[in-house]
Amino acid sequence: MVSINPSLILVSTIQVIIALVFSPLVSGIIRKIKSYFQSRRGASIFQPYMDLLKFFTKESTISENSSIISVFAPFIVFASYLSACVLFPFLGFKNGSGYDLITFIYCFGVARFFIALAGMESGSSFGGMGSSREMMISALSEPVLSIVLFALSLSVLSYNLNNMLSSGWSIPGILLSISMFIIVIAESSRLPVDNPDTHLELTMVHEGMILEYSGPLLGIFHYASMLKQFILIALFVSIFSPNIENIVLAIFIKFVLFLLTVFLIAFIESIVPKMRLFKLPGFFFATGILGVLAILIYFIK
Amino acid sequence: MILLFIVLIPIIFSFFCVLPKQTKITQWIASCAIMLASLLAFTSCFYVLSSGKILFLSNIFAIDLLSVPFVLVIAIVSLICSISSIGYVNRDIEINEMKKSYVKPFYVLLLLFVCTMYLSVLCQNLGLIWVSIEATTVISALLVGFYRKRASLEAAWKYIILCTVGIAFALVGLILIYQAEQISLFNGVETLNWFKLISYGKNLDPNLMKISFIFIMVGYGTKAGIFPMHTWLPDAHGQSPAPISALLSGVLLNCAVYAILRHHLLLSAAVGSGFSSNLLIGFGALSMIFSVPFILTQRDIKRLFAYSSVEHMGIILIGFGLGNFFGVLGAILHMFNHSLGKSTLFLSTGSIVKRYGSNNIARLKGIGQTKPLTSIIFLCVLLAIAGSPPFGLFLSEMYIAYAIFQKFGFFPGIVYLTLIATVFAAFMYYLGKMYFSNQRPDFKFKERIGLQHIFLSIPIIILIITGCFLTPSINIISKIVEYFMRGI
Amino acid sequence: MNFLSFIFLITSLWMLQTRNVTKSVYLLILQSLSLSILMIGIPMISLGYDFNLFHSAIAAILTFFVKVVLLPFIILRVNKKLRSNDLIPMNMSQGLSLLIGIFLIGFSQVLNSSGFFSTSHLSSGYSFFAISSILIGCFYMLSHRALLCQIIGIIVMENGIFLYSVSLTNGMPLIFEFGTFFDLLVGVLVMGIMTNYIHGLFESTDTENLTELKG
Amino acid sequence: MIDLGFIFFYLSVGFYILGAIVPLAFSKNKSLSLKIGSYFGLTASAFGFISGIFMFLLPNPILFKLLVIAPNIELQFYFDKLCAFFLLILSAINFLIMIYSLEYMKSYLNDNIAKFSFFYNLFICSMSILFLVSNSITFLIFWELMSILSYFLVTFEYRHQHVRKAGFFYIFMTHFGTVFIISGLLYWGTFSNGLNFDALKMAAMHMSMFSKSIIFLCFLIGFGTKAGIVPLHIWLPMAHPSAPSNVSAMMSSVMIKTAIYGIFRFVIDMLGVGPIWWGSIILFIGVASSLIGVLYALMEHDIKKLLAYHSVENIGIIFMGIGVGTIFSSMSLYTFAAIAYCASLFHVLNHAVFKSLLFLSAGSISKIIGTRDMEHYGGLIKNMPKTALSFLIGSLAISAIPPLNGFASEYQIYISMLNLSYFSHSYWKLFAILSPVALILTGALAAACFVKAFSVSFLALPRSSEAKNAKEPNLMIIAPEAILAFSCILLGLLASNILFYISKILVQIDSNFNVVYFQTTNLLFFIIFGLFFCLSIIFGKIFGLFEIRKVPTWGCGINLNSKMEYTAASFSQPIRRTYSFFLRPNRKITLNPAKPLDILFSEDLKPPFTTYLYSPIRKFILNFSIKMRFLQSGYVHFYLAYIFITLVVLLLWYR
Repeated sequence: MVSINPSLILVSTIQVIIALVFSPLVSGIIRKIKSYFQSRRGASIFQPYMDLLKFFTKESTISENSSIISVFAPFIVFASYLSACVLFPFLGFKNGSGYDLITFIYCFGVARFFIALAGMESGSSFGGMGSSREMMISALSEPVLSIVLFALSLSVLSYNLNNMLSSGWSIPGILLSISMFIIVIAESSRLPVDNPDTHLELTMVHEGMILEYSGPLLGIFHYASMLKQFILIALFVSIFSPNIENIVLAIFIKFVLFLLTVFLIAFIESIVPKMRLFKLPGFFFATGILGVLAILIYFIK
Repeated sequence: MILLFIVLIPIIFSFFCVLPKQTKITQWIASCAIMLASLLAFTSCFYVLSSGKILFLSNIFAIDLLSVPFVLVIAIVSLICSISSIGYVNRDIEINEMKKSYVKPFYVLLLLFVCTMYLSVLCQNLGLIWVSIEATTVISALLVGFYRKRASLEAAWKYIILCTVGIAFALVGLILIYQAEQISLFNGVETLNWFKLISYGKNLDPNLMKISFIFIMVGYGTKAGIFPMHTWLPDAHGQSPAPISALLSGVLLNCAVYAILRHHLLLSAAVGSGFSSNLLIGFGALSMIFSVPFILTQRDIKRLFAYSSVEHMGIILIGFGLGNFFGVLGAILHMFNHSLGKSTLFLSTGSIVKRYGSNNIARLKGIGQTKPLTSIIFLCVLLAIAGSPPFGLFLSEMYIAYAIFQKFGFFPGIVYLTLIATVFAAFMYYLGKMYFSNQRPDFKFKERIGLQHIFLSIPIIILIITGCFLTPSINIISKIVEYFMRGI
Repeated sequence: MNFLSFIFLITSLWMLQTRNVTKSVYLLILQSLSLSILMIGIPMISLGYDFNLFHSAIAAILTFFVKVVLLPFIILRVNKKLRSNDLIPMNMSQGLSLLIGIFLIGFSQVLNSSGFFSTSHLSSGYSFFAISSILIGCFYMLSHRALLCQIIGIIVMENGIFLYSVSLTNGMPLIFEFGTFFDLLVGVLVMGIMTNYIHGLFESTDTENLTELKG
Repeated sequence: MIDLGFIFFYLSVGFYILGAIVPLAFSKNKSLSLKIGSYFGLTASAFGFISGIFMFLLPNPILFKLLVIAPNIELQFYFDKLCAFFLLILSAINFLIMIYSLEYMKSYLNDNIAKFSFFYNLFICSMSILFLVSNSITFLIFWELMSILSYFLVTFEYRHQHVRKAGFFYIFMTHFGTVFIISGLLYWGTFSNGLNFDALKMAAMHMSMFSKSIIFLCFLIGFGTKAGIVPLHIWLPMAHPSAPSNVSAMMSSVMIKTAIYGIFRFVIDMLGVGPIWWGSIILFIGVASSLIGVLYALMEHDIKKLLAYHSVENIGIIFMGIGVGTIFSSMSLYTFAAIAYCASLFHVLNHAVFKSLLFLSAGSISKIIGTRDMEHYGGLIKNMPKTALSFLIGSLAISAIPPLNGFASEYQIYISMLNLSYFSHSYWKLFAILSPVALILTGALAAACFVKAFSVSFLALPRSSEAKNAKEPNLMIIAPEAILAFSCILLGLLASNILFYISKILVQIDSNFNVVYFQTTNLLFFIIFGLFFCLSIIFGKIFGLFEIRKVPTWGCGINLNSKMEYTAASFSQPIRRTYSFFLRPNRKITLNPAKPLDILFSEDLKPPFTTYLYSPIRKFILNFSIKMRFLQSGYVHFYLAYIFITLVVLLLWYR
């Protein structure tokens, strides 16, 4: 059980607000950087806010084949990402006891379950395809993510995310950081695993599932995926940032690292083509092997 | 005197059987005779059990605690068989398998057969045991070939030839025992009397006794259906009329085992139990192992059960050979349970097979629909024989397994259990084929409840009791076991 | 006595190469006759003063009646009824069977004279003949395929066993002997009846036909 | 209180027996006999439940000697919290299933209902006694009875060939498992005086580790067969679908747990602490079973087979917990061991709840549609919303979605495994850290599987006319499902309290197994998630997000029909291809040159255990047996020679 203390609630609220406010901005920055690499001027970094606003002013439509699950799925997905936000102290608050690694991982599981159900609702092949591929990719990426996180937890002998902050700052941590970075890319539906920009049936995964949505419900989905991306990058940064006593300096370094990661994601997305779906298992396997290697280096000497 | 009457009554009544003209009366006379004999047998067993003494009649007959279970088995099984044979014979006459004039000889032979079997477990003289067991062969051979079809005659021929040759070897064994007796005991009045022999056990020449036991083992082993002398058994069991198969498998094999046991005890007295129990265990294990392949690939249902008899005889021999408390306990229980179960199984199979006109398992489809009542009995007994609770065979098999674990450790025990399980699996496979399958479309009728159903359900009840509620008879059984153990 | 036991052996050996039932039966009669004389003779020689004439004589007379008179009579009758005068089918050639018979005699000599047998009261002067007769009887059943031959083989075996019993123990208990003779008699009777039935159904007395039941 | 527990237990046994026998008397009137059987069963399980509660509340275990059946075989009952726990699960689940059967079995009125009641009630009865007896042979008697009675239940629809085959496989496998259990118990018995459990427990203290290990391996194989661990699981996906759904629910949710009971009773309670490799083997088997089970489940489109494979998976998860606990107790870290054991016991309970829920709803659906093939379902959520909701909750629970009970127990297993990796040394660390990873993978695949199962059967367009016209079943069927679904949620939220009670069981087994505090996050997650969910819903209500227009799905310009939907097979195709190195899919594309549009595509899996393990053994044994038949060649000469040769060989041997 978590001890309900006011400061914890305060920190959680702040975390949620930060995530809610800044996650579209991260998306915007990535797009901006990408357009820079594509030699375009691109939209403003605040364009995602505009997009969301646009979505929320429109009418909601969903497929006529769908049921109540389609209606609730966006909210569930959104709520579960927000829960993940609370369960993970990316601001570096060190007193909470409920910051649990496994629950954190399973928050994504909840969202994934319902988004896949929503994808199957429409009855068209696109949705089904999206769901099917999403579940396959999750079955690949989740173990790899867990290898990384468990390895880190092993290094600090605790599965409390609180204790795992900055735990990746070591030599095997570099290996872990690579695989973690790949997972961040994969989980936030980016190239080379998924392409967030196209609606081409051969490539789409995440977009396929929400193809039949429009208006506010679609907006929620988009918002949720930006939220997820934000959380994952924040997770990555806070784990692999150095442990510094000075809070101001620490937040500053984290901020810089955050921007760096965002830049890296955009950079990689600009130079990497979409990978074939059935190349992914090998890709993730290699990533997982990196994690296992890291564990070996850590503990078997 | 009572012992004499057990033997005499069937003989006397067999004369009465010839007299009446109607077959029905013959049948009832025979049944009454067997019932009377069984009653007498029960009372004598009861006397022996309650007093714990040995019931003698001059130098010839005796019942001691060892023969009690065998006598009981003969009494119960012969009773069931005689009563249910009425139905079989009538049906055989109906479908022209048996001529009406053959009924009288059938019952005369049946009575004589039962009589010789009683004789073989009641005699205290080893020579007379031999004589009566040989007599069972001669009489039952006629019964085995009673249908006078090609196959049944072939079976009967093999049966009589093989058993006579086998028994002849037992005779050699007896000669050697007599020789040993002659050499060591010069009071030479009593000859081949078991009780006398065992009391002078220590003086007997060990070498002679051992060789004699080899001959005895091969000789009576032939009769008991022990591998590799069992070859007559599937033929004879498969071809004889159902009541006769039941008697053969349920009782006759036990009589031979009884003879082996007497010699086993004698040998234990003379040279210690090691030699003979090794032989018993060895032959038991061989029978168990080599009956399994035949069970797995069997197509004829009666032969299947015959091979299962081989297997069970192996189990019983192993149990007796182990010689520790649980082994002997298990073997005695198993002998009793197996006789009841197997004879009922043969009887119920007989009536099913008659309906279908084929022994082939593949043809016996949907017996549950064709003969619902009989097939329930069949099902129960099949499960019992396969060794599943709540029937008695499960307990006795467990006891023997426990004894094996105690004596030989882990590996032989698990092999034993695996063999039993393989047979169980095979039985369930055949059960699935026969019971859980669709009825042939041309077979549409239901059967009414009859006398034979009631009689056939009695052994099932007894088996359930021996499987779940031996409580009242624990003392009796342990008395018998201790009696046997004292001999070893 | 040695001469008689020699006849005993020779007859059984001779039987191995006969392919005629009647001839075998006559040989059997000869063998049984020698047995019945041996049954008195052997105890008389070996027991000396303890010799119980009554006991031995009864056994010998029984042997004579059953084995010389009754059993051959039954077999011959059955044979007559079957009217099968043709040669007995055999599993091997006559010469080979005779050869194996001689080998068996040698084997029984080995058995009889080996240390194990001689130290354990298992042999006497005649046990060699007895053992070889048992073996030959058994082999006779293996080599000759006719039904009647199997009966004859059993009787030869029994003869051997009886000789063995006489040679070792100078005769078994009377009640036992009665029993065995009775059994043998009834047994052969039953076998004869069955031979009749089988011949009626199969129209042949070759055991080759009796191989339907297998597996 | 003691007496009450006993009295209720006897009452329940009595009612089960009545429920078995009385319907036979009314076998002519089928609906009456169904009612009688079910009501007796209902009453019996209610009594069983009450007696279970009484037993659970007892402070100390009680041994109650009833009678001596035969030498060394005593019918005696040992009441402790472990038995009570399993008895409670059995009775509660059976209570609900009996309500369900009252309605469900009406579709079997052409068959012999009285027979069903007979076998079913006796089956439950033998199981409930099984949990209490404390003598090896009596245990084996009831164990075998349970197997055989359930065999008759599995073959209830014996008119189908595949049912008979399944029944045979079931009885075959379970019997061979029993061989090992018997060997273990009897071999153990040779070290003690008597076969009672207390004697065995005493004997275990001074046995050598070697014989203990033999016994342990026996139990592992024996109980593993019943539980359905890989590679002994092959009977499970055959037998469960063949039985009527109430039976398969019972078998899957409770019967295979008797094996878990056996392991807890014999290995953990009585055999005591062993070397580390015991636990490692269990853990490894658990990992393998869960992964392989879930992979095969994903490939299935027969809904009951799918659920059966999930039983394999969940048994694997339970084994993981037991394995970790056993390793911990070998390392003398009893508190951690207790956490792991509690987790697996809790998972036993949870699996019983959600698996019976899933089987019951799958059963009612497949009865309505008339097939177990999911490819014929579709769109059922519109006509059967209640069934759909309960199935959804069941799927969420089995996929370990957080606030539900499946997550609660898996969470404990996760933290035990993580703790194990913290405490183990060198190479074991890698093994220990990879097992939670495997569990994560299992969870992801299970989620994929249930997304498939739920969406293919309940969402989108109906794929058959039966699915289109499906109607919600009546209350008798819905009510048990609803109760089970509700308890899925409740068990998840009350996880810490329930774990606390379960830890009492372990304290009773060994006072070292003392857990002060269980960390659970279900309630926390529920609060946070619920808060956000409610907030977002309120937000949505305020901004009018629920004013939704429904429009036709875009089908690339073609009118969408059910043939264009994603099927179960196509849903799992990417995963099938990903794991093709293990699953060995066999794809076949048949082109018809005459009709270019007539393309037949088929894909099936080569079952590796059957192909490479069981078939060769079977073939070998049968071939050997056929070769052996030459011994019985029919020639009387040969037979004579056998006798002769035996004699000669024996004489030579004697020399």
